[in-house]
Amino acid sequence: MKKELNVLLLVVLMICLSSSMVWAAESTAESNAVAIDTIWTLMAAFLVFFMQAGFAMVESGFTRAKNAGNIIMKNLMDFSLGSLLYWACGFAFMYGAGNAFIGTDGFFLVGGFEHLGLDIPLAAYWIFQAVFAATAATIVSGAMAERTKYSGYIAYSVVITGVIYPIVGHWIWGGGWLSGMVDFAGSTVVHSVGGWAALAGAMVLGPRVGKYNEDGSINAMPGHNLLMASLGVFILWFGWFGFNPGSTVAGTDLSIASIAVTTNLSAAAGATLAMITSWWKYGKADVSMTLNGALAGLVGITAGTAAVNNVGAVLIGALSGILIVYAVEFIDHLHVDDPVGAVAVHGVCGAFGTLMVGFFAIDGGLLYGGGVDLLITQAQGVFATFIWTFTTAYVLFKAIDAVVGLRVTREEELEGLDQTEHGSVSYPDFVPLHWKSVEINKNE
Amino acid sequence: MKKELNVLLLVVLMICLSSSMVWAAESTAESNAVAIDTIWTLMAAFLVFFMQAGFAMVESGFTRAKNAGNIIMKNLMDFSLGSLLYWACGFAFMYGAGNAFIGTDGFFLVGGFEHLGLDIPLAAYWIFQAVFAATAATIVSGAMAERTKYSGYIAYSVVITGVIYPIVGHWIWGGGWLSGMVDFAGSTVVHSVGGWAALAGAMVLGPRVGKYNEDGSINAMPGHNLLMASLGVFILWFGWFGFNPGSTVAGTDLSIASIAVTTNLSAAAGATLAMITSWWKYGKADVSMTLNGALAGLVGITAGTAAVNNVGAVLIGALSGILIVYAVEFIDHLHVDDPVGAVAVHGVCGAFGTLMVGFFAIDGGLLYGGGVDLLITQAQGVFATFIWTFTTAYVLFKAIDAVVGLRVTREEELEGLDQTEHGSVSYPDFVPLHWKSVEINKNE
Amino acid sequence: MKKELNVLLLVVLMICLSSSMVWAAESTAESNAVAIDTIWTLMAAFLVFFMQAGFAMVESGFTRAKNAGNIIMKNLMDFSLGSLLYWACGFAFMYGAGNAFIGTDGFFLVGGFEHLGLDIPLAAYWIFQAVFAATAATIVSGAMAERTKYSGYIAYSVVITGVIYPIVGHWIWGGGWLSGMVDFAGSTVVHSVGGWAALAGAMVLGPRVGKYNEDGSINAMPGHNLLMASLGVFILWFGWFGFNPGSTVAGTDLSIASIAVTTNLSAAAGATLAMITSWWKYGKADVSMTLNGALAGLVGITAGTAAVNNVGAVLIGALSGILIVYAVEFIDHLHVDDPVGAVAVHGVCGAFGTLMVGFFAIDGGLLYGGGVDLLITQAQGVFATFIWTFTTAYVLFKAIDAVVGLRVTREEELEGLDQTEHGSVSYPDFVPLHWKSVEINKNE
Amino acid sequence: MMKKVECIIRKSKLEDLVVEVEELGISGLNITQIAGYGKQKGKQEVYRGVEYEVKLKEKLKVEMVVPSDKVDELIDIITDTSRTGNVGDGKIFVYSIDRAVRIRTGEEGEGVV
Amino acid sequence: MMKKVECIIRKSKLEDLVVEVEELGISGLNITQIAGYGKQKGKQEVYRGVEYEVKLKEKLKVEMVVPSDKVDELIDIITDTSRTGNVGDGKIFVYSIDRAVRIRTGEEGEGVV
Amino acid sequence: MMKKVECIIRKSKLEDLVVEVEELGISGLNITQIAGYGKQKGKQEVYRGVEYEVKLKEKLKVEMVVPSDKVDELIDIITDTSRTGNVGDGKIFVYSIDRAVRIRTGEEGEGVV
Ligand SMILES: Nc1ncnc2c1ncn2[C@@H]1O[C@H](COP(=O)(O)OP(=O)(O)O)[C@@H](O)[C@H]1O
Ligand SMILES: Nc1ncnc2c1ncn2[C@@H]1O[C@H](COP(=O)(O)OP(=O)(O)O)[C@@H](O)[C@H]1O
Ligand SMILES: Nc1ncnc2c1ncn2[C@@H]1O[C@H](COP(=O)(O)OP(=O)(O)O)[C@@H](O)[C@H]1O
Repeated sequence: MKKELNVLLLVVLMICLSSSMVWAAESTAESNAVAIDTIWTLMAAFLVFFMQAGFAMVESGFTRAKNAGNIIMKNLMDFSLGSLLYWACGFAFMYGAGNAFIGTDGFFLVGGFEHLGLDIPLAAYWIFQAVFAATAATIVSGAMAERTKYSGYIAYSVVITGVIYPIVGHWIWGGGWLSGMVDFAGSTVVHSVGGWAALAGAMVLGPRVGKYNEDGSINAMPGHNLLMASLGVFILWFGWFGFNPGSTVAGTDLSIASIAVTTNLSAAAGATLAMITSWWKYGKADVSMTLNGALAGLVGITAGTAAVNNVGAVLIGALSGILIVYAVEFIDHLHVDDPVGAVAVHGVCGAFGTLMVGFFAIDGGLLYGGGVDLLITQAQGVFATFIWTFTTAYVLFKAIDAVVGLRVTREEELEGLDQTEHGSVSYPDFVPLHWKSVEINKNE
Repeated sequence: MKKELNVLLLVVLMICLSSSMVWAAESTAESNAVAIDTIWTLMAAFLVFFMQAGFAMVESGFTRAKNAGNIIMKNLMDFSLGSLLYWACGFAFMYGAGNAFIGTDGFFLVGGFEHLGLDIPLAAYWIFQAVFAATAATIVSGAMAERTKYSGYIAYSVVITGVIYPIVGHWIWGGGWLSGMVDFAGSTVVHSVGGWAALAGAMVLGPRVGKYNEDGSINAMPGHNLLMASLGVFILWFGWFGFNPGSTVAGTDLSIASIAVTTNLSAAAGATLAMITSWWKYGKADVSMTLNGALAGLVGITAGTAAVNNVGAVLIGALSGILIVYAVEFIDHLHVDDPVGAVAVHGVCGAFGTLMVGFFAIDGGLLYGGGVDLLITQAQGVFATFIWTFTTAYVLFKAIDAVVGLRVTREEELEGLDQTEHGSVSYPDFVPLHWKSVEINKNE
Repeated sequence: MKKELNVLLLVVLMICLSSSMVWAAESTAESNAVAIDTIWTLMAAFLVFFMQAGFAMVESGFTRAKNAGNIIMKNLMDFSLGSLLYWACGFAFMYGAGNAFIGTDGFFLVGGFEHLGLDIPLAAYWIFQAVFAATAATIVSGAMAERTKYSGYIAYSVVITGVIYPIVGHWIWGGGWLSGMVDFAGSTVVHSVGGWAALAGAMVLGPRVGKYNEDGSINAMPGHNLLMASLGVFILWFGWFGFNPGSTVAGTDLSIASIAVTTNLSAAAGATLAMITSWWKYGKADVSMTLNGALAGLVGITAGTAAVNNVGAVLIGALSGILIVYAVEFIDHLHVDDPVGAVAVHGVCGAFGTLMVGFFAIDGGLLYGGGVDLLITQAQGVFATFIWTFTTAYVLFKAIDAVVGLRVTREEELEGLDQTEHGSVSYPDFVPLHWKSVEINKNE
Repeated sequence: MMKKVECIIRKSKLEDLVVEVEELGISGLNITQIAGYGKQKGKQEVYRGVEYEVKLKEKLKVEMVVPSDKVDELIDIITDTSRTGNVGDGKIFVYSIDRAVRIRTGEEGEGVV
Repeated sequence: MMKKVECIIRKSKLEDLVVEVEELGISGLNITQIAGYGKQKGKQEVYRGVEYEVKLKEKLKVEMVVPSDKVDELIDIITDTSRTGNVGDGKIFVYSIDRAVRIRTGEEGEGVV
Repeated sequence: MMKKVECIIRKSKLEDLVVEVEELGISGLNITQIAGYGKQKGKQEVYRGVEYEVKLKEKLKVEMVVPSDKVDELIDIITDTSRTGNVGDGKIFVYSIDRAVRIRTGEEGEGVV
């Protein structure tokens, strides 16, 4: 009864409202193909949404107990404000009709998107893109953890999802001036943008109190819950099966299967090689590096997941897994304090993975006789994205710092942001103390 | 080999057993459409199942460490006993042929369900409905947390999934006397039923020891793990993408895309506005209120998710997000002790969202020139559901209290239900003490 | 632009590369059916992948805080190394053309797999099989928790996914000599293999320090985080909806719906009966046993999920739920120290469930007048799998013990593997101490 | 002269104790979580079919430094508020203190507490 | 003769204190997490709309057993490093010790610390 | 007269100690988790490529109030059961107690412990 009524009501609604939608009362091969593409895109979007939980767990697991609630709030707002902003203007900037630099039409999803040539409903395409936008924003949260003023962070989050990310997206995916590069699911568009914004944020903020000593030596600040961090990594890996294979936005495109496989192999190789590298370098197989290694493999393959074969995927993953260990150390030695390794994972491995497409793409890759053209295109895109994102984010963070303030006070930081920014603690029944992380070796 | 054999074997089985199933050896557009609808319904059901994990995490995260195991047990049994009961009789009461009040045929799924006019297998429809039924039951667990006798709770759980919920379901979704109202995915059928039963339960039980002082002032009892609570909220949001879009029980119905979008926008607006409201009221952006805000947005949009447009969804979510802050406080000031805010989130926002359809429905809503008819129908349904659920649940809890006892002793409550009801503690390696929640200000 | 370019590029790629793939520019009923089967198989594979997170949470939740990071590493490597190994040789041994004992063709997925008669892309089939292989490996991790040398474990993990599991898989699913038995989704192939290897591992390793007293009495070593364990169980249950219904590798096979229902009913019955049994035996409803009971029901139904009806499923689940309580105790009384109950859940209930198909199969089951033929075939498969797995695993563990060493020293074990094997602790902000698990009653 | 009065009490008795103690005019104290071992019989618990006795009980140690003349009164208050009459109620120990200093001001002596 | 110097300090002061104390030649100490209750006003916190005052503050108790002649100096160091001037800085208490033994060697007396 | 014997021991030594102590007829004790800092070299640990030394070691503080005449014997038992011979074994400190009260009964003196 009710269902039928609703369906009827909806049919009417759909016909009135939807512009870009194929609809048929009677099932045909065409209508079925559209339905298949739609449910595929939606399921993939749901999986990518779930990555928000993964990010929240990884970031809070890799930081201290006294800031867990603050991480939650930042991630939740990245997605909540991000969804609203991406609806209001982000999607228009990215996919609206416009010029080679920016889209200028389609705010609030009102306007024509025929040029996208979608078979699936615009709503399905939008939600898939919206969860991507929120991912880029969330990446930054980890690098700025444990010392950022909540209000300042909110200001940043609004701008990246509403403006910075959509513009890069327009360049590469929205028909802009970098459309020639191969960045299938966003090693550059999503991850590098997040990673470079994270770099700018961590630089403007400065390191956490007690992270670097006067003599330049580094103190470790172990994350408070590796089990949660590992759960986060599993959730992210799970979500990546929406991120990469879903980027076909078509379930009838059977390459989704091989994309799933290259994604998985690269992640597996990334985790394995990061584990081995840390074992070799530090004498023990490091848990948090191995977790980062899996993410490195995932980020690395994201650009070329549909363009490389299995061997290429394993190699890209393996190299990303090795790279991440050195990149995390390198950034730390620059005294850029990135508690969760976001710059290394998303920025460095994202750029690396995008470049690797120039080598490993079956069609056009250097190693497959395709010459250096693709490689140059890729490098150009990587470079342009870096310049754009780092510059705008840096300016943005400086501006926020000047206006509302970007960093909490030293006392607030020592007390913990949960208490000072949100008025509550995340684990009131337990007594968190950083015995393991108390550094008694300064000045000695 | 084995697969083929199995498939063959299954074909035979299917032909013998299934009554309501379309089957074709050769693929046709029709058979494909049925397959698409089936996999959509199943994937949605799996997502909704996963919400059980979300509820368990939210509820235990928002309560104290000494009762975490008890919450797990209640949620696990809500779903396990619920599945068995809904198979035995719940589904028959809800969707079986019968009268305007109750279904009377189809116990143990034996009997005719042709009147449902399903194209998908009955089994697919059943499992989708079963996970909904369990959701209604689980909502109550949170409101009754930290003081309910386990055996008493089990008794309640059996009755709500087996009888109370199916009857409301029959009225609104099963062809009963409230079929006219628009409650697409169950703001009323599922959430309000859970919320009002929770209200009855919390009232009959009385508040936790130490919650309210003699002078009427209120003590805070902070939840023991906000990180787990936030994970729970992310899982619930993820699961809601099965809950709402899945309620088409058809993947070929392309409105699933716009439903996913309204669901997401409302949740985003709910979280954002609850965050802002708490910031404004308490001076700090409250973590647990913001988490509740996301849920409020989700519950609020559930009735109208297929009937409103994006602007409507954002408004419903935003209003729900504001409402939740006041509703939680209001219920607390009534001295109804609801540790997780279940009554406010599911009861109040469920009812509110259902009413809002009367305003925001594109077709029939007051704001779109549809007059007050729909609004009145909605109000009628909200009211009838409240009366029925609150009354039956209240009587039920009183009866349980008289027969097996509903509440543990004061000593058991202080010791924690994990210890006294289940003989083990959830975190033996840590030493939970409620320093933060110890209230030393009584009588001073 | 970019998407279209990619799609074009991919079409070309697909045509060149894929052997077993149906591809069509124009949608037809056949091409749609293939797409439906592909997305179903992939989504199911993703769900099964997510079970890795479930295993990690269950196993670490049921063990002590000082070993949580080690569990994470083992599970992550089971999947990462497992994926690579299964790509290199496991899949070839299992599904490659060969003899009744082992496949001998198709290493690195290179070679002909036409004999599988797949309609979906080989890549989709491979990833579904790969996540199964990793599951078998991961099961063992729990039984060997808290005392195994990391390097020794890695050595084992490589061999089981690369050789031991694929060979059993070949026998039963790959066209080998046990093809006649009904093991739809792997009660025997996956779970018993994992369970019996776990048994061999736990036996070779010996019990944890302090587990059994000189007088033969047993000490309890409670798991450190029941909330995480319960989350793990919910994730596993969720993943099982990919495991069982996904094993059709066809979304157009509508039996997926009834498979989902039998899976769910059995799990529900398993949890319920384990809860009741523990209540009856110990006077209180035991949390960890109930969690194990849900898993027991899931493992038990896996063989017969497509062959039994709902009543059969409920009975198999209920019996598995009762059995698990006794099996856990029995194994403990043999002084085989299995911290998480992996042998009981996966080994015993896997074998039990496989045998039950001989009774409950609608087609061929003893109780449905099918005689004892099927039962005998099932028993034969159960027995052969036990002999093969237990023997090879036992020899393997002994060999590893001799070469690299299988067990850490007593001091390392007391200190915790996180510290000694990985150089970090999982909860540095909290102070884990085993007050509850300190046993002061020895010698008294 | 000052004394440290240290008492081991049940967790559930803390709130009452603090309220009463404050009325006596003792404005500060310290609480430590401890595991106590005593005559109190551990509860027989069951974990996965294995019975075990938990002999260590979670208790609280409350320390109060007070002028000597308040000790008697304080002991009365503690025994009054913390007694249930069952084994496991806890103990009170009194120690002598040589010096007491308030860090904030550097002042010493009875004024400190 | 030896004394036990016990001080209650803010969590954030631990590192400085340990570094200074070591320079004095005191090579060992013990740290315990405690909940302190004192004049320090609890922060007004809000949880889900309910205001509540957290009267118990997390503090650290640091215990050092030292030869009597070092006590004065040690007290100076503690007050110096741990003072912020705000209520809640904490206290120092000094106790007499009868005996001290090093478990590793069994030796007794001042050499132990 | 009664004494408090307080010992700092390694976590792994607790069980043995309690068993032995009980044989001596001492029926109660308290255990506190502490972070010890001493001569014991911290293990060099590595977290994400950063080497760091953990100077604070998790130790247990065990407190037993006993009649004076049992102190010597008790010290022997502690050193016996808790010695490994490596740096970090811990210390024993003995204090005088002025009074001891059993909360349950209100009784005072040696019968209390
Ligand atoms: N000799 C002792 N020294 C220090 N603490 C003790 C001693 N005896 C008992 N306690 C503490 O007092 C608590 C209660 O003691 P117990 O003997 O169980 O009961 P009661 O105090 O009622 O006689 C113990 O849990 C322990 O913390
Ligand atoms: N009488 C006391 N006995 C034991 N500890 C005390 C006493 N008074 C205060 N303390 C401890 O000292 C801490 C600081 O005391 P407080 O009165 O808040 O500030 P201040 O020391 O600056 O005067 C308290 O949190 C408590 O731990
Ligand atoms: N002066 C001291 N005062 C209080 N506790 C001490 C002192 N010196 C050492 N300790 C405690 O004893 C423990 C062991 O001391 P350490 O010097 O490392 O080895 P050892 O006791 O074998 O000489 C330390 O971790 C600390 O807890």
